[in-house]
Amino acid sequence: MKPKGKGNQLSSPAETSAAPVVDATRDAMVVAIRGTLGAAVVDSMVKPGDDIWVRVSTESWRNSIQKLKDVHGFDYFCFLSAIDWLPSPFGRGEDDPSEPAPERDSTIRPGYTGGDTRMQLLVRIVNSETHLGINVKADVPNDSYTIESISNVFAGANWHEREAHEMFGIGFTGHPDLRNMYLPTDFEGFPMRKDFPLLARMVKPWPGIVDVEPLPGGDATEEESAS
Amino acid sequence: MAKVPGLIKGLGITFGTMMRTFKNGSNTVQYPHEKETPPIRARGVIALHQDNCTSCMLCSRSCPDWCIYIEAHKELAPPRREGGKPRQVNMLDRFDIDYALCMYCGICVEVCPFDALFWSPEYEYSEPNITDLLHDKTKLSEWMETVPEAPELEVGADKKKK
Amino acid sequence: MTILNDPVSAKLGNRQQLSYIASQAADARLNVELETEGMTLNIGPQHPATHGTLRIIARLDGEQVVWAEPSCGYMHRGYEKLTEVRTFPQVTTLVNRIDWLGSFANEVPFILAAEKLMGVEAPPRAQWIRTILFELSRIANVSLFLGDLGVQLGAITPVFLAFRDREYVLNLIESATGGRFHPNFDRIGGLKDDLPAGWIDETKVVMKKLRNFCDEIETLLFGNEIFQSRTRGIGVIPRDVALQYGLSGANLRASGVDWDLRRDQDIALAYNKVDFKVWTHPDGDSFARCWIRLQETREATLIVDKLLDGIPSGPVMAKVPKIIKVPEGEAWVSTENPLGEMGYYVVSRGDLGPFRVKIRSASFNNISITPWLLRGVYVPDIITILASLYFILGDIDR
Amino acid sequence: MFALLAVEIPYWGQSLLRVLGGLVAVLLPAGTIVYLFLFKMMSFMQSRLGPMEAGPYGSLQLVAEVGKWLQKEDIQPESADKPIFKMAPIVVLMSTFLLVVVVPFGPDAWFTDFETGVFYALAVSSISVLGILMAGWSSANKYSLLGGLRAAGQLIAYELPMVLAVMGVVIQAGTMNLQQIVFAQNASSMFGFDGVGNPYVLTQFVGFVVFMIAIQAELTQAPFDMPIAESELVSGYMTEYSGFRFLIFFIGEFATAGVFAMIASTLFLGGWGIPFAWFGWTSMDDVSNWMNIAGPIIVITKMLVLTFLIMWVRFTYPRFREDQLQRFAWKVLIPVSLANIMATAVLKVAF
Repeated sequence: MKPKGKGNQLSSPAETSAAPVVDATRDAMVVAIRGTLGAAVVDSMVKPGDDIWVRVSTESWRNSIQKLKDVHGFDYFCFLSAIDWLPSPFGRGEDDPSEPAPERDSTIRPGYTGGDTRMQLLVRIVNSETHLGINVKADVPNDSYTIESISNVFAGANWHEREAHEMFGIGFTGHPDLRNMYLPTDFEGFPMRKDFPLLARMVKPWPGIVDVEPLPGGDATEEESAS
Repeated sequence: MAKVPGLIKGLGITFGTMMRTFKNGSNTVQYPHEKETPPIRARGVIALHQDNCTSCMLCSRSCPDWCIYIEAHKELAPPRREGGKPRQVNMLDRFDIDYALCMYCGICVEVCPFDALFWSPEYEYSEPNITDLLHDKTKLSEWMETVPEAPELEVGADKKKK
Repeated sequence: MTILNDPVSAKLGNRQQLSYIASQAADARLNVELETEGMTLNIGPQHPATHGTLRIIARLDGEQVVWAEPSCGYMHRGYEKLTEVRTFPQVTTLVNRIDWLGSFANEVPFILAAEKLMGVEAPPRAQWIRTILFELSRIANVSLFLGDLGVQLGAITPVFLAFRDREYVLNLIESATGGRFHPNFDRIGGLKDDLPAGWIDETKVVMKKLRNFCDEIETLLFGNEIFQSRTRGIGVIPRDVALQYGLSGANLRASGVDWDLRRDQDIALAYNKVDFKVWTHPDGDSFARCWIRLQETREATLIVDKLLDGIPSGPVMAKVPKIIKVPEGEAWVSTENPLGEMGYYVVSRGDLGPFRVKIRSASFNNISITPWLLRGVYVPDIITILASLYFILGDIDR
Repeated sequence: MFALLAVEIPYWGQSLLRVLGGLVAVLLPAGTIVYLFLFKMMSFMQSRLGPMEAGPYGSLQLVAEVGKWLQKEDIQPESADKPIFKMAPIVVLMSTFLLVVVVPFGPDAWFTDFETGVFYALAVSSISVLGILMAGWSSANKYSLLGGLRAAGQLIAYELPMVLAVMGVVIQAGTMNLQQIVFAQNASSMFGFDGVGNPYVLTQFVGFVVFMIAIQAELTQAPFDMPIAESELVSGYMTEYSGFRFLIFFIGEFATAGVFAMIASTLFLGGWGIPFAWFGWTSMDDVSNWMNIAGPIIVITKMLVLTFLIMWVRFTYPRFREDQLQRFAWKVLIPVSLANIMATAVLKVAF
């Protein structure tokens, strides 16, 4: 019942160096999924021996998941989450507070299977018979940050959507109960968005900013004392 | 009744354990009176070998918790060879590890390129006051005495590594 | 709930069917006007049965639960956010602390995901040692569960026996990795160090002790009629509900799903080098879940024994650059952790640190079934069910 | 009791001595049980040593604990029903003191010699239910309330099998006087063999087992500790108590265990007596005076044996669920003890 694919993650080192082989099972699955979902599939990608990524359109999100479950037997719900593709304006919080913040590239670059929006929803579902997993992505519109809930397809998605709601500020229409799960009820902001600063890295400067104090008026030749 | 055996067997287990404890002693250790020796690799406290430290800041920069604070300045030292130029050396002014923040991950010990940091299995340095957990370089150097030799490796290990 | 239509019940076994009917009855009770005024009982956040700080809000009618809802977040540490400000080697120290009883097992999937992105692979010896330590952390984790199970159900002795024998395993982990609870021993491309001399023989002795411990617990707890009457038929999870909620690990296998990620996926660990049995149980009740964990602990000791006999020699570290930059890409790796399927969805931007890490922890999914599962049970059964689902707060809240 | 002293003691003196004796009879067994079983036996069953620091082998640990509790603040919940809250532990402890009154410790060493001692003991033992219910209700805590209600249900359910189990003894001995029951056990013989007397544990074995199970439930010890149930109800009716009041509950728990074990040893193990045939005693008057000194020691030894059983079970078993407990009482224990009474009655008439 194992996925037949062979790839760079195999235990025999000889095969890792081989060029990417063709993954028949997964390719066939993608073709089948395209057949079922039709135009709903925006993009798809197969990493041989590794995984499948499918991006479906925002409107067909719930229906696609439902069809994947019903038609292709992806009946095991693994997780649901979101990705904020905006690069963090704060970096790793290692900037020197006494100097002006460095310029950072803030262009949004989506990952596998592309994407047009800042937020993307990601769900992983698995076929419990063949143990073949699939990552399904969907864009979350930039203006409303709202998408249809799949909690009536997979009951387990309920909590995951609540988590995504409070952490990313994504609304799920049709979700029975979008209360905060981790955060206090009156918490403001969405912590997992990239533009939400991580205070633990703001309250004190990075100890690594400090450098060895140079010799007063000394020459610039660097020489280590240890040999 | 079919009910009895499981219940009776359970009583046997507790009674057996009691008898074993009587005979062989307990599995616990009366801590302040007797102590267990931690394994050689145990990550108890970080010791600093000051002579090896070049204040390269690598440990401070790779610390995930930002708990190593280093300050240093450059100084001129007499040349190593006769007639050479005076060398510039980094003099360590401050080397603090805040054990209240430290997660004992050992990354600093690992990244240190000059073998200046070591793990010592010593563990008895709890303090009533949290600020006392900030160990400065003198205290960190004192731990050097407790650093053990690295253990022998298991059969089949690659011997090339030191 | 709409997820359960009546055809479901037809597929169930006898015992499951009874409990299914009970849950339906509880549903029906919700819909009629209750004659008596109920009581809302707050179990937690400070409560001995919540392994930390889980809070369960239960609406009671007498001692029967009408409606219950776990409320978590008392221990949310925001690891997904924290990983974004850390470099790849620094992340392992964090993820150690997710499931703090079986810490080593948390590192492995993350490191495997990073290795997958980098296209490196740990040398065989490192893979074997990883697998051994992985199983040891499973034993350390689940043996404590077996003891704790007793305490939850009112027997105080098992937990001390568990702590006694778990200590041997922790000593092993400590002497190999240096960290008792948080090993941080995995590196991208292999392991930090090789095993110390004499470790293999010591481990074999300890594994015998652990098997003995399993026998003891089996007699003391699982053979006890009171224990059986407390757990059998309590908290039945049918197969398809388990799948829908994404239960994993022993909870899933107790519902009759024969799925073990150790066996069922190609992964750079040495599981395919040994034969082992994946235990399943058809009942899906609390007893089945506990029983599976007991069997798995025993099986894990056997796996460790078999692996110890065949550790290949060689280096434990592949060639990786000193400063690790992970190429751009996305990877998902999950492993069969003590609590269930734990996976990391790592998005890298070619930087020193990950761009986004989604931590899929087993307990979060496992516990999300509780609102469905707790309806209609008695207050003591809440404890039984929670104990048998086996969660660790750090694993729920991350 | 005072014939032994061979001096005339005024009534107030006698009363004072009785009170002191009662205190000793309650607190000494309680302390012994806590140290011997709760501290040491439990620890040894769990491969550890238990308290070792206070006194030799931790023997003064209990003193230290009492000192700790006495120092603690007496916290009362704001919305508690204060008078009842304060009274509850005393009511619980009171039932223990009232119980010890009827236990005979020797031919003349008794506090009172009730004709209907058994009846009295069983009646008084249920007073503790009142105290527990009061504690559970007045604490203004949902866990306490649940615990108190569970306790009430449980103690009342187990009163019945206990009474029925004792009934067999009463029928066999033909008396309700505990002193007479002791005499009947030690002076009689079984099938002509008088080497061990006739302790009812042998002839009334079913009754003994039912009685032990019932007192296990009465004492709310595992597997019947649902009213306390640390892992479910935190500590049930005791949750809100701290300091001195908790101490009283604590003493009450173990003192009652001791007193119940004494009653059980009186009813089933021959109480203070050793088989009279060993010394050729045939009537109560023959019993020599030194039994007044040896008696209490014998009772306490027998009590320790029984508390060992109680505690052994406590440390081994998980707890029942409330409904299972009720089912067990009504469907198993009561029918069994009724059958036992029937058999006893038939045999009594037959022989």
